[in-house]
Amino acid sequence: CGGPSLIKAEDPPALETPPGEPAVTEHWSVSLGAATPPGYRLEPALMDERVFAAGADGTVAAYDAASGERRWRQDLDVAITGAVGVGETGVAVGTANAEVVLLDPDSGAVKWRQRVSSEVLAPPAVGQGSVVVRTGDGGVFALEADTGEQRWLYRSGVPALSLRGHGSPVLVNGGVVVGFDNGRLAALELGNGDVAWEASVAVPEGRSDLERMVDLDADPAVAGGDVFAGAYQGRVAGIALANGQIAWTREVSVLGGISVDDSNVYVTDERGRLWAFDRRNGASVWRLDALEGLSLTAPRRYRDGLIVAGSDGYLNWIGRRDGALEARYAFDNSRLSVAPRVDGERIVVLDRRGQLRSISVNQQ
Amino acid sequence: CAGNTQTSNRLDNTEAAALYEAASEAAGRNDWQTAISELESLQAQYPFGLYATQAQLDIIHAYYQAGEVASTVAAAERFRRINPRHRAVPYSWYMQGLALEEKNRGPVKDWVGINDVLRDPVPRRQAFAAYTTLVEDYPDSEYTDMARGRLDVLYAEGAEFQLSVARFYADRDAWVAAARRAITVIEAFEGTAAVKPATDLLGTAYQRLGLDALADGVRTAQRETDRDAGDRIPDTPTLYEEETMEVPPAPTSDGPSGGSGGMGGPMGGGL
Amino acid sequence: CASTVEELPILYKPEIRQGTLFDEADVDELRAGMTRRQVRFVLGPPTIDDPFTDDRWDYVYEVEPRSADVEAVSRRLTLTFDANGLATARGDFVDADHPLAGTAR
Amino acid sequence: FTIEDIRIRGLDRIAEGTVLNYLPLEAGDELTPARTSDAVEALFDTGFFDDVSLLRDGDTLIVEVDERPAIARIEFIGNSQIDSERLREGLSGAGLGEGQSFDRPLLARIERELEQQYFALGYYDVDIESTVSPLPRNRVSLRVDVEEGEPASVQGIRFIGNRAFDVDRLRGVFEMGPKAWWAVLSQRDKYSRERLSGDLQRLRAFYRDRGYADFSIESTQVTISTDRERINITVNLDEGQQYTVGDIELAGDLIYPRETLRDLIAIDSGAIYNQRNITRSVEAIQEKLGERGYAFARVNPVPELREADRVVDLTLFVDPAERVYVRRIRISGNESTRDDVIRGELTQYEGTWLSTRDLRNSESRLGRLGFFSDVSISTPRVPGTTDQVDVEVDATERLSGSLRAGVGFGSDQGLLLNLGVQQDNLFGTGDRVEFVANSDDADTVYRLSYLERNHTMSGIDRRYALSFRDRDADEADLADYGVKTTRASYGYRIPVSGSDRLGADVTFEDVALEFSDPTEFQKDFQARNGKSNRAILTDLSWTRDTRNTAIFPSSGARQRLGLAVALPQVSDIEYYRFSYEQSRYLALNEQFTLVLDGTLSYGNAYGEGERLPFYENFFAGGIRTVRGYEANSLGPRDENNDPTGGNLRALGRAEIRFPLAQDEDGNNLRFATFIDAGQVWDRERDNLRDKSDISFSGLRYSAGLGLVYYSPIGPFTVSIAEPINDKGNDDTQRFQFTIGASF
Repeated sequence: CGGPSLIKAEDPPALETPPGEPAVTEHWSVSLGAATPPGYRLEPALMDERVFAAGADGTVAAYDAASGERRWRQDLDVAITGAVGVGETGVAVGTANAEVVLLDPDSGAVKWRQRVSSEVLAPPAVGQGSVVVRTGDGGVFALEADTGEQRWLYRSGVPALSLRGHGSPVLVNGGVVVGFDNGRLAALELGNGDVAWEASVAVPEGRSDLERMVDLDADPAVAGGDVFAGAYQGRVAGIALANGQIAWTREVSVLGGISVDDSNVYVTDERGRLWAFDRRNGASVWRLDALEGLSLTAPRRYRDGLIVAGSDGYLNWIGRRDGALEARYAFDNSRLSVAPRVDGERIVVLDRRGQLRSISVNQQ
Repeated sequence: CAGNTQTSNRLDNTEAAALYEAASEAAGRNDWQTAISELESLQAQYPFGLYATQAQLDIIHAYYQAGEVASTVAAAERFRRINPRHRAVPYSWYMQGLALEEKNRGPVKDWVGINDVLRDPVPRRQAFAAYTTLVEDYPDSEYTDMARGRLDVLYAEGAEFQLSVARFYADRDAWVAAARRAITVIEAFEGTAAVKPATDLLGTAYQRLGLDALADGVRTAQRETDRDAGDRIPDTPTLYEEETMEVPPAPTSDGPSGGSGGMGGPMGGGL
Repeated sequence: CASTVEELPILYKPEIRQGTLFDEADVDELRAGMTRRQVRFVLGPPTIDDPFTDDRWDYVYEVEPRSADVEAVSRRLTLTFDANGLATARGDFVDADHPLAGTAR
Repeated sequence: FTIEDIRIRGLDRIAEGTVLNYLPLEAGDELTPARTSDAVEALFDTGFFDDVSLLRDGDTLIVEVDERPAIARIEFIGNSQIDSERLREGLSGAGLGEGQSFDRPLLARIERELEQQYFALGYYDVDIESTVSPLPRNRVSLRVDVEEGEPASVQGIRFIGNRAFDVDRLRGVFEMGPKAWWAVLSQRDKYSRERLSGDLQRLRAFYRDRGYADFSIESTQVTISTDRERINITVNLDEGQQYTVGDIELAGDLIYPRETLRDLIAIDSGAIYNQRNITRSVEAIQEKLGERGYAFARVNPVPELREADRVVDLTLFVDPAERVYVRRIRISGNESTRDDVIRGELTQYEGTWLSTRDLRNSESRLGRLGFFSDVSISTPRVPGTTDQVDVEVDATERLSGSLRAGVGFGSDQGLLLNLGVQQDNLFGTGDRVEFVANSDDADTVYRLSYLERNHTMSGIDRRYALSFRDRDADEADLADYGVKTTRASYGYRIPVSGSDRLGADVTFEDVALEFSDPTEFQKDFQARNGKSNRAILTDLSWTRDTRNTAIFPSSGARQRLGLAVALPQVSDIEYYRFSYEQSRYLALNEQFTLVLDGTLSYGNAYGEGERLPFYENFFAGGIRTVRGYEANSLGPRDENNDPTGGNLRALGRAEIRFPLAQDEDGNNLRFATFIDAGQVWDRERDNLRDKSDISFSGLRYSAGLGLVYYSPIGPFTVSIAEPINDKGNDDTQRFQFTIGASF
C-alpha cells in the first residue's frame, strides 16, 4: 500500500523534545540510476527475497533483499508513473502513455505490454492470475496475467476536479477492492468485474469544485473481514468486506495512507497528523501532532511500532500504544519521496535521487 | 424640527442641515459642481430622513443645470424608486424629459443654428415617453401642461424628421421609399405642420411611379382639407421656433400630504 | 459646371432597386377571396398602402441598372379587396383571362 | 377597526415620512387581516427592518419596527487581484453597499460570491473572512479580510491516444498550458473551466479540419496537487480515421442556378475532409442568398460517413426561408452628423428587399468616412411579421475635428509653430474645412481648403484650396534658395464605382524664386526661366479605396494614380508630374495588421529641351518617406553637397501594426515594426557628381519601431529607425517624431 508521494520537502518542524537518533545499520545501498521525481508513485516492492524498484525514466531493476546485489535491470524507455506491483506471475508497472507492462520476476524480460484507456498513476495489483490496474480516467482494468488480454473493464464517474494521482486496487480472495475519486469504494468480482457492493465513504458537498473533492487516493487497508478506507476532505470508514456495510466513520481528511493491525487503524491526514482509531468502533485512541505541517506517507508497521516518512526527508518511528514520536532518522542529504517498505527486520527505502537502501534498527 | 421622537435624530438633523445649507448656497451662485458633491455626500452620510429626500430631489435639478443628462435621468429614477408616492414625482418626470431633450442641443449648436431635428432621434423619443408618463399618470400636477407643451414640440419635430427623410429619398428618385415615408407622416403625425408638405410629396411620388389613380386620390383629399380648413387658417407655426424652456424651481418636499407634519418651512427657497 | 459633369456616362450611380419583387408565377397564384395574409404570403408585403384609399394594395417593382448585365425593370400590380377578400387585380402579368382581371382601370 | 391615527415606534435614523410613504395604510382605512399582512410585507421589502409588528391601541395603529443598522464603511484588506472598487460594486450590486441596511445572512452569501470571483481567476486557495463591528447611531462597519494565496497554475497537459499528431503539436493547439519561463506576464497557465472547454473545442476543430470526421474526446481529467497550486490535465481522445470527401450534393430551393452556388463551395470531392472549408462554403452560399433578399436563409451541411472506404458524402440542404423586405432604416447615435449624410452612404433603400451585400459595403463606406469610431448595423424583425425587418444603423461618432495650435518640434522641421483647425464633419454636414498656418525654420505655410461632400445628389464632391508657401530651402538642408509659391485650386471628386473615384482639379500656381548663393545649375536655370514662373496645371487622379475603415484599417487597399500637367502656352515651364501610390492592409489576426505601401513618382518637362523645375523635384528621407534618414536627404547632391532631389522617386514600406493597450483608447493607438526603402534619382541632370543609375542597390533601407496615436488634438507619430545600408554621405537620423502634423 502507499499514499500519494510527497510533493515538496519542507524543513522539519521544530520539535519540543527532539527524540534521539536510533542506532541504524545500513545493510546495503545501491543506486537505481534513475530519479523518482515527486508526483509519481514509484514504490519499491518485495517478493521472495528480492526487492523490485522502478525509476521515472523507464528503468526497472531487481536486487537481492539480503545483499543488495542486482539480479537484473530492464529499460522500458517510456515514463513509468505507477510501480511496482509484484505477484507470482510477474512484476507489473504502469506508464504515462496508458500502458501496462509485465516483466518476468527472474529475468526482467518483458512478458507483455497492454494498452489501457488512460495514464496509470499507482502500482498495479498482481495476483490470482490477473493484473488489476486503476487508470486516471476512473477505470479499473483486469488483465489476464499470462497474456495481458483485457478480461473486463469497470468505469466509475470522475468529478470535474480531483486530486492528482489515485489509489491502487487491493486484491482480496476472488475480488478486488478499489477506491475512486468520487468518494466511493467498490468491491468487484475478479472473474467478471461485476460489482459485489459499493459503499460511499464520503459525499461531495460545498459550492466550489475544490470543496467537493473527496478522492479515495489512499489505498484501502484490508484485514480480517474488514476494509478500512479514507477520503480526502471526507471521512475514514470501517466497512465489512462481505457486504460493504459501513460499521463506523470518523471525520478525517485522509491523504497519506491507512495501515491496520489487530487492534487499531492508523491514518495519516492532509495536515500531517497521524491518527489511531479502534478498528472495531472507530473510537480515537491517540493522535500525533508533532509532524503537523508535513505531508506524510502511509504508516507501516515495523516491529511493535510504526514508521512513517515525512516530506522533510526524515524517517520517523512512532509507538503503537501511545503514538509517541520515539525516533527520527535522516539519510545523508537525500530526501525520501516514497513510502518505505518493511521486510521483516529490515526497511527498504528509495529516495528521490534513486538511491535504494536497506536498513534496520539495532535492538536496544 | 417638528415632532420627531428620538433625540439622536435631532443631532443628525443639524449636521445634515449644515450640508444642505452649503448645497443650497452653492446652487444659489450656480456653482452646480459643488452643489452636486454636497448633495451626494449628504445622501451618503444621512441616507434617511427628510433631508435625504430633499437632497435626492435637488440633485436632479443640479445635474440638469450642470448639463449631465445621464446623471439627471438616473437621479430622477432613483428618487422615484425611493419615494414612489412622493408629491414631487411629477417634477422628476418633467426634469427627466427636459434633460433628454437637451441631449443633442448645446450652446455651440444653438449659436450656429444647427437644426437639431436631423440628429439622433433616440433621446427625443425617450423624452417624449417621459412626458407622456407624466401627462397620463399625473393629469393634474402643475407640470402637466408644461409637459403637454413639450409633447407638441417633440411631436412636430418627429414629423419634420420623417419629412426630411422622405425628401432625402425623393431627391434621389427613390420614389417608393419617399412615398412610404410620406405615408408615415400622414398616418402617424396628423395635425402637425409637416402633414401638408408630406401630402404634396406623396402626390408627386405617385405621379413619378405612374400610379395616377392614387395621385388623383391625394389631390382630392387635399382639396377637402384645404376647404374646411379655409375658415380657420392656423397661424403656420414656424417649423422650429426657438423655445425658451422655463426651468421650474424644485418643489420643497414636505413629506406626503397625510404625514405627521414634515420639516416645517421650505429650506431656504428652491434651488 | 458640376451639372455637366453629372451627365458623364462614367458617373457612378448605385443601382437603385425599389419595391416588392413579384413575378408571373406569384401573380398566377392569386385567387379571388384570398385573405390579406394569404396575398402577403404569396407576393410579400404591399409596397404602397395608400392612406387615402381603403382596401387597395399596390405592388411596385423598379430596377434602375448601373451595370450592363442588369436590365431595367418596371412592374406594377394593383389589388383591391372587398368584404370577402381579394376582389380584383390590375397590372403586369394580369392578362385578360386572369380570374381577377378586374373591370375598372 | 377603522384607523384613526398611525404612530410609529422604534425608528432610529429612518424618517417617519419614509416609513409612511411605504405603508399601504392611511388614517381612515379599514384594517383587515389581509391588509395587515400586506403592510408588514411592504415594510419588510424595503430591507430597512429586521422585524415589523402591528399593534392596536384603541383606534390608533402602532407600527413597531426594529431597524437594521446601516453600513457606514466597508473596508477590504489583502485583495490585490481584484481591486476594492470592483469588490465594493459587487457588494452594493447585491444589496450591501455603504448607506444600505446590514443583513447578516446576505453577508454569508456575499462571501461565497467573492470566493467564486477568485475561483474564476484560478485562485483556488483564497480564504475570505468578514468581521462586523458596531458603531454609534445604530450603524456598523464591515471589514473583509481576503487571503488570496497562490493561483493554481497548469503544470502539464497529457494526451492519450494521439497517433496522428505528436504531443507538442496538440499542446500548441491549446491556449492554456504550462507557462514558458520567459513569459512572465502571460496568463497561459491560469486554469478555468471555460478556458478548458474552449481549448477542447479548438482541439476538435483542429482534428475536424484535417480529415478526422469522427474524432471524439472520450474524457478529460483535471487534477490538482494537494497544496492546490499545480493542475494537471489529461485528455483521452479517439482520433478515428482520416476521411476524404466523397461527392457533394446541393439540395433544397437554390434560388440561383446550381452552377453559381456550386463554385462557391470551397471544398472539392477527393480532398481531405475539412470542417473549416465546409463552414466557409456554407457562409458563402448564405451570403449569396442574402444578396437577393433571403437574409434569413439557412444552409445545413449533412455529412454521411462511409466508414469502410473512409469517405464522407456531403449534402448541403439550402433553405432560403422568406425573402425579407426593409420597412424602415433608423439611424441613431449621430449626435452631430446629419441623418442624410449617413443615409447617403447606404446603398440599401427602404421598401425594397434586404441585401446583405449592400449592408456590408454600406458599413465599410461609413467606416471610410472617418467620422465614426464604430458603426454597427443590425436587422431586427418587425414585430408581427415574418417578411419585414427594420435596419438599425448605430454609429458612435469620433472626434473628427482637430484644433491644433501651439508649438511643436519636428525632427525634420525643427521648431514648429502651427495653428491648424480641421473639421472633418463640419456641423454634421460631412464637409471638411481646414485652415492651417504652419511656420518652422524651413517653411511658412498658410493653407485653407474646403471639401463640400455630396455637392450634387449623385455624390460628386467639390473642393477648393488656397495655399501660400514661403520655403527657405537652405534651412531645410537643401540647396540655398528661397521659393514663394502661391496656389489656388478648384476641382471635383467624381465617384465612378462603389469604391473608385476620379479627381479633376485645375490649379493656378505662381512661383517666385530668389537665390542667395546659386549653384551653377541654378544660375543657368535662372538665365533661362527668370525668377518667377506661373503655371496652370490640370490634375487628374483616379483613387480606388476598398479599406474597411479610415482609421487603422485591417483589410482592403487604397490606390491613387495621379497626373498633373502644366498646360502648354499658359505655363512658363511645361512640365508634368506623375505619381502612383498604393497601400494594402492585411489582417494577420485580430491584433496584428500587415501594411504594404508603395509609391512611384516621376516628373519631367515636355516643352522644348526643358526639365522638371528643380523646385518641383521629389525628395526622400524623413518620417513620411524613409524613416531613419534625415528629411529630404536622399538622392543626388550639388557641388556644395546639398541634396537636390530628383525627378524619379521610388518608395516602399512594410509595417506590422498592433495595438498595445486593450482599453477604450486602444483603438486609436498602434505600435508598429517596419522596414522602409526609398531613393530619389535624377535622370536629366548631367553635371551631378555621382551619376545615379537606377538600381535596387541605390535604394536605401531602414528598419525600426514606430507609434501612431490619434490623440484628441490630432495625430502624433514617433519612430526610431536604424538605417541598414546608408552610404558615406547619407545623413541619418534615428529618432524622428511629429506632433499634430496632418498626414
